[in-house]
Amino acid sequence: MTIKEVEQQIVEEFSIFTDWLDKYEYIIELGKSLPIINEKGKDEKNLIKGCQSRVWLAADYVDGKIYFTADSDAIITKGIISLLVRVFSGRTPQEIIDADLLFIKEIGLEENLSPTRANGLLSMIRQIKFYAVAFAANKNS
Amino acid sequence: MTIKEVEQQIVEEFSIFTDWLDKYEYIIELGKSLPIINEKGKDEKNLIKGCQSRVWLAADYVDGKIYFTADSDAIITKGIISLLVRVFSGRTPQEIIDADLLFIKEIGLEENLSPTRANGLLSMIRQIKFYAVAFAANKNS
Amino acid sequence: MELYNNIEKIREQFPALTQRVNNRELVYFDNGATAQKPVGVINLLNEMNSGVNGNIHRAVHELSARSTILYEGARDAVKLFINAGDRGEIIFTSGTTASINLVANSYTSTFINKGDIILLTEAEHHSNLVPWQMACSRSGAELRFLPVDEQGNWRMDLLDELLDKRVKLVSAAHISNVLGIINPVKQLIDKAHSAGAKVLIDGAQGIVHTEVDVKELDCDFYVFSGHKLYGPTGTGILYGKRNLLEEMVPWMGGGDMVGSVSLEKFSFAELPLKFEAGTPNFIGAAALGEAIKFVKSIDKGFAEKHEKEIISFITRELSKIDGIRMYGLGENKISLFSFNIEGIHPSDLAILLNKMGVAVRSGMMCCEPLMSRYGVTGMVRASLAVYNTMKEAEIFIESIKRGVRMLS
Amino acid sequence: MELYNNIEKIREQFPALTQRVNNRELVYFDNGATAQKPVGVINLLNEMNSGVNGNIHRAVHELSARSTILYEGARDAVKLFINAGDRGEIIFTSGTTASINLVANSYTSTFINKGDIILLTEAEHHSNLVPWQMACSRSGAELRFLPVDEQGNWRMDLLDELLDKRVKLVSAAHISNVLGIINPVKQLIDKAHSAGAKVLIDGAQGIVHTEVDVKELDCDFYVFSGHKLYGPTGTGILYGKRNLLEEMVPWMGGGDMVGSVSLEKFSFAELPLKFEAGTPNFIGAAALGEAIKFVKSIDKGFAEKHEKEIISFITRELSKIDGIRMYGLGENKISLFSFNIEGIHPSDLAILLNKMGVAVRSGMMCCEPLMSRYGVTGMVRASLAVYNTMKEAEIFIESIKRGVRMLS
Ligand SMILES: Cc1ncc(COP(=O)(O)O)c(C=O)c1O
Ligand SMILES: Cc1ncc(COP(=O)(O)O)c(C=O)c1O
Repeated sequence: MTIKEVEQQIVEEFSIFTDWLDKYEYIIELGKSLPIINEKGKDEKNLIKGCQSRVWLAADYVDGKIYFTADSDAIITKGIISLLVRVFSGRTPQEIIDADLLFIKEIGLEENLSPTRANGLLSMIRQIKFYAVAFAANKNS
Repeated sequence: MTIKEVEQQIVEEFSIFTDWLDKYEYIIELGKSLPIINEKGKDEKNLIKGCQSRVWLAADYVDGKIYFTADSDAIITKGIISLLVRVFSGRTPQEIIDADLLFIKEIGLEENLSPTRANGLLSMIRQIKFYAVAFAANKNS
Repeated sequence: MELYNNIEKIREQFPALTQRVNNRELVYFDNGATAQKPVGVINLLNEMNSGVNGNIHRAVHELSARSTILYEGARDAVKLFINAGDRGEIIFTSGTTASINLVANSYTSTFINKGDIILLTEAEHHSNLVPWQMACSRSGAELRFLPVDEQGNWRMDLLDELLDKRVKLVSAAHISNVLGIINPVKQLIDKAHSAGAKVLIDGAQGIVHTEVDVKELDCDFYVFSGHKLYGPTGTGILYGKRNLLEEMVPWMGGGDMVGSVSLEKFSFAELPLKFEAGTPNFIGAAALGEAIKFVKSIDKGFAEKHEKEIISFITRELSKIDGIRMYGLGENKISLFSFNIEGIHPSDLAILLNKMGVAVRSGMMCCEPLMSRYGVTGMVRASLAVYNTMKEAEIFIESIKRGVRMLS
Repeated sequence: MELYNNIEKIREQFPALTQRVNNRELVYFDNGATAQKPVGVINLLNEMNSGVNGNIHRAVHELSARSTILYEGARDAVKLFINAGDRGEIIFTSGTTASINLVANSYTSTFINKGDIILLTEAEHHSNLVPWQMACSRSGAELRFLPVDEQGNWRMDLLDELLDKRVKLVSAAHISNVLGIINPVKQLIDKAHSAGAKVLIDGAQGIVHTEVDVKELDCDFYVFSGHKLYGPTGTGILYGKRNLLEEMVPWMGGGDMVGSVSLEKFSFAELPLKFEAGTPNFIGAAALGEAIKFVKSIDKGFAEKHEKEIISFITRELSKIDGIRMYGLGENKISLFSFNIEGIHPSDLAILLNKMGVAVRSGMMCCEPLMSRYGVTGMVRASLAVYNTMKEAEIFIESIKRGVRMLS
């Protein structure tokens, strides 16, 4: 599946929720699921600090694809992270560079990405894109 | 005449002017009249500095009365000063301390005393009152 | 003047309070961060922005005169409001942070030397901590801290010991923005003065929730922001005792703060202009006068009773919640509540509350050292203002319960 | 977007311009001091003051998010407006004076040492002089001045000589608020850079009357105020090159400018927040974005032609007046006219003009050294904005003639 297709899939999953309550309950469920990063990935160098919640993001580059694992101490943040990892992990750098992430808005979670949400999510997406650019440059050099 | 009476006299003089033009022309005439301070009174120590125009004020205390002489480099300021000197000069400290100066408003020149009019007039009145307080204190001690 | 003693009449003056957020009626409980503004403030801002607008002090035209009168009138209003000695003691700044930085530069450069100590408390806002850290690194002075106990109260028992001869300046919040306790500042000031130290009181919260009389307090400096006192953003006050302000060298240079200027040197203007370099936020400052008018229009007895009722309701209801830990407990509380609930991240709860129309603050609240003191990385804070109602308090409690259910 | 190329359409946006003053239609010619504000600015201020109001950056609730988006959006607007490299280079301050003081402290503390020279011109506003005098008395650096000639033009012939190796920083006005000449800043910047000096451009007037491209200018700092650019009081901008801002130590400490904080020390936040301590004037800053929208909505060709016509009319008519002495003459003039008339005190003339509804500035205009240079204690200044008309220019000229008659 392409990034667009996974995004579309997520949008469909969310389309069954008629109000924010159900939506956030689902996000919270996602956040409660198994950790998406192993303990040694949760070190300082992978930490993205927001004012409010912390986010850890690790990236492995294997056979031209980037594999992300991530975590957060806040459960809603973690739930959203799990969606991002689902979309981005196992992609080539170029796919990631080209992605627009409109699905976050479509499923009605954009408020979590506003610049005031000092939850590290926005920085995390920036970091994901940064990894992609770095690995792409690396490959070309 | 008491201070109040002189003020009343000035208010009457101004009552013949129906618009600002005549009033200011009169003030300008007053400003153009003979100097109301002699040259040696115009030294640094008598200078009251405004942003815009400068005012000199000298005070002599003779037989329980204060005699003011004053000048300004701006003619409208000088015209208004001449009214103030007419009201205040030759008065006892107590008379000056008690004066309220409402006549300036009554004759419609209060705009020249607004705190923004950095013409030294407001500082001059403060200085006149200060002299009165100082001479009064001196007398009592 | 008739005083307001009816919450509906007070609320009517705040257009912000009638808005809906996320399809709910807004419950605005983030007043400690910034307050909403009454129509008196909004209207004056509007009027001035629409034309009663000329740069102050220096021109002889009408608009300049009118702006100046409003600006200087607001200064008089502030002077009366906090009972300062004269208008030269009231300096307009851009906010609490700017006021503190002014003192932390201007006062320390003359009066604080290497080896001197500046005493703060463990509970200060970053704005009353970082400027002093910077001042110390410039001057070679050192910081010392008065601790708070588990409840959040100042350890007054340690004060005598901490206030030794080396302490030259004390700077402390009247009310902490996290703990919400009205601190015993009068006692602090008296003891500090006995020990020969000057005192700055950070009144960012204190000015909103207590009646401040700087003469009675006898503090050397008192600072606050307009935007937390129902006034405009970008306004603030530094009150300082005249004799200290007279001796201090200005922090900023520029237009309006000078006496005379040559290419080589300049002399200062008289107080208060000496500390007001450049075109000030004269429209904002003028409207701060309106904010003070609003505050004075409230029946103090009514406001106090109203606040007490809400405090006791919220305290009681919050303490029923399983696993809750509240910070800042005591008799002298304002309607500000910081807490954590076991197993729940503050930002998760704040996000859900927002979805329910309830605006609260979560995170470190610019008090990272205090967070460390309590071993947490954040808290949830609800901070109320004079216009908040018991009904809103009930919605707040219900919303928390619902949020906790969702997150557990 | 359709651009405005019609003066009436432009004026319609300014409620201030329709007022009467002293029973006359207002002719507002004191724009160099502060400008009137268009409805876009007034409305956004109103909207935010009425409810789109939550403290920025730190809370997760809706009002905070909306305020933050407006605040950060205005930063983007400023970045585009002056063509900065990235948004981290745009620092919100409270005004030009604050921006200059920031650099005069933060830059000099790291980069200017005893024996270094800071080069200014003879024609600087006090706000671009006094902060450097203060910086010199702290650092032991010295000031040096580029003179202006009788006409008010920079003595560029002396520049090479003045720009020796000791000069580390140059600070000069893009356009003097007294002379109204668009200075050859590009040339100055290039020469200063060749000589190894950094350059700050005081754009308080320049931003209003020229199109500023900081990349093309290649200046190291560019500063201006919101209130002269049709925006709110209490707002200002410091543009700085990223590499310099990165190396500079912040001037003010407080909330929002920190990375992390302990009782002992703190780390800085990333640019631009590093230089924005405390709650900024976020409502004002957001509305500055609207002011820029207004400026961009004007057809540049139209504005230029309109300004040229008025300049040539006023110049011609003024020079016919007996005993007039005009300051600041040359090709590259903006619509700003400073002058004296023999035997007439500037404040007398300004008072009479005010009575006739014409608002001008008189006095030293915060440029005392330049007054001394010309041997005067004051001038009269008429400074126009994009909304002023030829008709107003005619009234202005007639009013001067009448005032002169009265005073002669
Ligand atoms: C050239 C120049 N520089 C600096 C300033 C100071 O600007 P502000 O008072 O807005 O800080 C002004 C405004 O008077 C100016 O015209
Ligand atoms: C106790 C305290 N001090 C200082 C500040 C800083 O105020 P401002 O951000 O308005 O400068 C605040 C506001 O958050 C505060 O609550």
